[in-house]
Amino acid sequence: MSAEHWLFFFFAGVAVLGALNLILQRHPIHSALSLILVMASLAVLYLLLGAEFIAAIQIIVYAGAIMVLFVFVIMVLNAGEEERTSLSRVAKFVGLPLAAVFLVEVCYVLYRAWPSEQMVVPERFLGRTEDIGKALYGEFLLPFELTAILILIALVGAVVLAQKEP
Amino acid sequence: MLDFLWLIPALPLLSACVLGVVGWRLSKRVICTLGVGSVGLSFAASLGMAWAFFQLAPEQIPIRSSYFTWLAAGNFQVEVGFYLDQLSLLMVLVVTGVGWLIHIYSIGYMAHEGGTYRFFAYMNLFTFFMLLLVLAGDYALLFVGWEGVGLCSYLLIGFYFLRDSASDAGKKAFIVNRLGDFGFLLALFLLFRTFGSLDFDTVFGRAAVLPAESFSPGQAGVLTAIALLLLVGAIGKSAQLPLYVWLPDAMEGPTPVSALIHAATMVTAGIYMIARSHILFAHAPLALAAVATIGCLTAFYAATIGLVQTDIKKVLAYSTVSQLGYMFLGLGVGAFTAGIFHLMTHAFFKALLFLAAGSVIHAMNGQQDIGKMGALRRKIPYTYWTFLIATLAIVGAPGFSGFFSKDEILWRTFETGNQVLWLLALVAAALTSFYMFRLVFLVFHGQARYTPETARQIRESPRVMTWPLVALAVLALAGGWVGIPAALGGANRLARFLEPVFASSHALVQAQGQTILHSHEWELALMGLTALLAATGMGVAYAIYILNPELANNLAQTLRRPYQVLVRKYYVDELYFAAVVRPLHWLSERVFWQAVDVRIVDGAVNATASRARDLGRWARRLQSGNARSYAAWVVVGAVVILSYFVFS
Amino acid sequence: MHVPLSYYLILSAILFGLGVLGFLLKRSIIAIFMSLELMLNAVNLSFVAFSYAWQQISGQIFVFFVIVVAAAEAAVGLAIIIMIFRNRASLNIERINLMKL
Amino acid sequence: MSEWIGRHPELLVAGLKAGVLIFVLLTAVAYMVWFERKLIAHIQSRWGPYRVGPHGLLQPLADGLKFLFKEDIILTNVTSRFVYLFAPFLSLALALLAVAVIPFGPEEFELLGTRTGFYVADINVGLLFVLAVTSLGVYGVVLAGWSSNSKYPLLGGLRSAAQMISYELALTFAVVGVLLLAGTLSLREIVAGQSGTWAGFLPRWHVFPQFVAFVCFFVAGVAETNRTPFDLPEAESELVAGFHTEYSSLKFAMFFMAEYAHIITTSLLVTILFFGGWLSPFPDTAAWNFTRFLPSVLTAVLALLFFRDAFRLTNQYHRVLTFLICMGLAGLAFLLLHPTALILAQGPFWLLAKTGMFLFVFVWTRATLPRFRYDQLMAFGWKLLVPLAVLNVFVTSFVVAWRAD
Repeated sequence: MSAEHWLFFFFAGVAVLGALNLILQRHPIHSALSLILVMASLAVLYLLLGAEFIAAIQIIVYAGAIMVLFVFVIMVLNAGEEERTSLSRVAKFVGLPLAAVFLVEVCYVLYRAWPSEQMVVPERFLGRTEDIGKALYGEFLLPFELTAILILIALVGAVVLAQKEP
Repeated sequence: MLDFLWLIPALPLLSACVLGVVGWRLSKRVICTLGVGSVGLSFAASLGMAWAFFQLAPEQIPIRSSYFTWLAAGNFQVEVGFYLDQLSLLMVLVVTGVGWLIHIYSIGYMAHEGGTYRFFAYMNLFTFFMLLLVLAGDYALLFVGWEGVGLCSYLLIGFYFLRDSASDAGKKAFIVNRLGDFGFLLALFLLFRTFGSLDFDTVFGRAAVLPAESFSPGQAGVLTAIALLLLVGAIGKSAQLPLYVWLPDAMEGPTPVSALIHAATMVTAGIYMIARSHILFAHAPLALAAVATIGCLTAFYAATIGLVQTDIKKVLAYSTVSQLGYMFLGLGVGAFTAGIFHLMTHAFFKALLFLAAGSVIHAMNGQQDIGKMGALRRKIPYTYWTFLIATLAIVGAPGFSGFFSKDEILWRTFETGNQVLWLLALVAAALTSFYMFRLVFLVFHGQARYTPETARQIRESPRVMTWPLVALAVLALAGGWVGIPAALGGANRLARFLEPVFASSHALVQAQGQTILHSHEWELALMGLTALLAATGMGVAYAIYILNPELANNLAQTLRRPYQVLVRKYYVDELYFAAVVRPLHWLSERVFWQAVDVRIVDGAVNATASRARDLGRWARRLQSGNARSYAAWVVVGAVVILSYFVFS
Repeated sequence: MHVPLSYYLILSAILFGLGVLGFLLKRSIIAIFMSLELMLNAVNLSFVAFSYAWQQISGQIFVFFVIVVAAAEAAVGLAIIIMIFRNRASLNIERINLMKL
Repeated sequence: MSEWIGRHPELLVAGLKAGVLIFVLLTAVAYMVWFERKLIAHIQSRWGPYRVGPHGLLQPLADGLKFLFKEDIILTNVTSRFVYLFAPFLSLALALLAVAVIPFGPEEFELLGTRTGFYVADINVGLLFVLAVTSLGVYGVVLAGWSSNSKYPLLGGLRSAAQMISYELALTFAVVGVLLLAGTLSLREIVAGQSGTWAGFLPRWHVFPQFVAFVCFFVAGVAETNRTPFDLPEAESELVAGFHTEYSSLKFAMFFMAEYAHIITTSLLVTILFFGGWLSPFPDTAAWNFTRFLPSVLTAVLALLFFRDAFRLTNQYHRVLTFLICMGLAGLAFLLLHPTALILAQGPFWLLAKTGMFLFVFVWTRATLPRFRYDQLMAFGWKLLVPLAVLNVFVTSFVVAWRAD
């Protein structure tokens, strides 16, 4: 067991536990916190995978902005514990088993497609910031601009939606 | 010059489109100018064509001008192309010329009617289709014109569509024509199947080389079948027995319409078509005989009905039917030239008759019952004299146009040894003169049978109406002089003009028919006989309707039964109603509607609908509106797709 | 001794499955929205893993785009949620099964 | 375990450095409070704390003890007990975490057989790391305010959430300007990039070309730390104590320390980004060589001051204490004359000196400026700072592009 194994298994476990907690917790805030936990541990895994910029972005944007919005909304709406209604039998009796099946299938496919010979060597960093910057402003320039426009639209949309009716 | 052949039909079509689309916002003056001017121009164009045509050397005729390919399906090819030979040239001249006069007349006649733009749009459209019909270079295009004139006739018969009788008559004409067109279509199919084309040249070229088929129905071949089917079409269009019933009712339309369509041009389309396919008929003696027989019977039959009709236009309608019968007779005995000759003259005098009658009706403001007329001679002199000339022409008074054409038909009938037909036609001629003069006397002579205040309103029609009458009168008088037979020292120019077209068939028919006593003396004698009979008919009419008018009623009393039969037109309409219409009604209502439509068709549709509704009722549960359920369905789909990829 | 790549992928699969479970199980719209984000994150992880596997930057670019789009989505989605709460006074998705108010 | 650590000495070193740093930082935080109180007192022509120890130098210890012994009130009707307890830890942890990547000096030295330098972690996206951690900083405040289940904290939390997110934008945009010049995200390289001088005397610090960015960054930093004039989340006159109204004793202390740690971090960042970090303001030439002795000289001067106090003060304990401090400082001054120490001390000395200057500015503003109104705050952030920063980014990028070719 090398340090990487420790790190991977520790943060993978944290991520999975956080995700489970997200589902099990009945209060939105707790779910949000556990999701933030998942994101943080994912950021560490990104670092292990050599994607330091993505890791930073993950924290700054996801944990630092998006989730703050979530928490903010939860606070504004003062959302309490969710009530345990079960009006959708389909979700319970069809969805859940099939979701499990789905999970198994995906794992099977992935394991078949990626035998455990392929190792992750932390020294091979490729997600250096300048590489990503070059790619973004070179090859992916158009999508980048488009996402900018998308953001603008979303901004306007959010403002229009959330403003109080005059 | 002849390159602009297309101009002739194009002009009326153009003005028809203009009038039809924007006519409602044009002033009456513009409408009339457009409607009449277009036909006039196309008449001028056809005159120019004729002039150019006469310059041509015989081997350049006929002229074929193909414009574009209309249909191309496999080896079935239809060229939109025109075919100008002597026959079609004659038809074009008649159609445009007479049509033009009638258009002019219509200006006055329709002056006080509404919807002038509709009227002229239809009339121009009709002219276009008629010209298309006579200029067509193959059967397909001819059929287009054929159907087009049928459509226009329907539209114009039902011109006063607020009158039920008018619209019914329009429908009747349309439906009865369908029966004939059905035969025509079958003929076309058969033609294509036999000759692989509908083009005149191809068809006639291939038909000419075939041997003439035998007379006996047993061995009659495909040509006979084709000819007979064509005959069915002609019967429908030209109102022969047994499909003549629509024509009398067609008199519901405005009188110029009756003159143009139901006297001069459209109803002669059948004759033209038979004449056009003379080669086929010449090769099918049986069909030819059928043509002759039907024509003769129709001539006689319609004449008898004409005897007792009291509606001025109905009388003329029946006389039209009977005259068409004469033309059929002429064609049937192989005297195609004679048939066409009579077609031409008939176009002149019958159009004149109708127009004059129209002018009478116009003067009597709408009154059509000859029983309520009389002594109009002084009041409307133009009308009277023109009507008289036309009458003389139709009864075949010597020197008048009808005389030559009718006598040629009769003579050729006799000559080709169809004595029975000849006799029948002769009697019909006598009857014709009787009912025509009955008409003249009842309308213009004797004492007035209308109230004085009506009398005061009676006026001669305006010039725009009377001048066409005069022009047509001249034609009715002199139109026949182009065909003065050799027997009278004439040089039958028309016959020689048309000879190139019909030469082959004439020869063929001559070869078949045994010609007895072929001499001018006999011809002259027969002419005298017909003239004598015509005079007799006139005399009888004079005796009955002028000398002692009550005699008519006494006759009607004494011969009540046959009189009734004639008045009721042999109960043919009733017969058709009982034999055709009623069963059809029953079939449609009980079987097709209540059984087939309601049970099967609607049943199937409703069943589909209700199955769909049940399905929807079941599938509605998916759309519970519960997002979690939707998510579950999404998962289901994902699992299915993924499993497909995993296990395949 | 390094960590096999497939571990990362399977981890992302597990996270994705958990996200699906959350989507199916949670009642509060916000929680469902969060499970959605969880799925996105799982996908991101696999993206990064693949981009590592093939030593190609584009995978991380995609993650970048996913994050950006997720931000936009969160903005609009939360605005919608606020609207819903205003009109329904409830965040329970099962109480919001009518498409009209 | 132990032999595993033996195989990985770098972990031990990192742990060691982290411990030292945290100790230093917490001490600094404690004495930051003392500094603030003293300074404000003098600005308001008061004495400030002077009872506990000479010049009240022991006041921080007293405060710490006081916090420890205060009753630790744990509310029972909190919205979420876990969050309520978790929030203060979070904010303090994050505040301390940000310092981990701050380099204090250029030199490297051997420690337990591993080469290392004046930093806990030198990651080449250090700046991003700092930004990430600060962006997480908002959670502590928000969660605390929300979980207290009370009006004022909730309002405070909402306010601070909005405020921090808004000003984080300006902060980041201001940093972008520097990034364009430095072309790297590693703090060490950013500092190294500022070495040298313009025209022989003016140091190549980013503050000169990036003055606008510096202003934006500093103002936004002040706002990020919820200090006056941006201290609406804890506006005493409106919200009692804002988001930490319902916290007492040690948990309150955590928020308190977190805030001051934030202040220090921000000052450090400003120094590193705009003021050349550990670089000496004097040109690196023989003529200015004597400036290398400034650390020890200043320490000696300080020692002399304390020496004088040792006689002026009346309280016996204070005299003794002051004398001891004077001795210690004098020893330090002599130690700094040792060649190695001389070299090693340069970086930290200058860095801390500049940072101290900014700490002074922090306190100064608090002592002078009034508080914003909420709408003014938002308008200022969105309508002035952000556009200014963006404009700066535009101009800078144009200039950089123009200089590139």
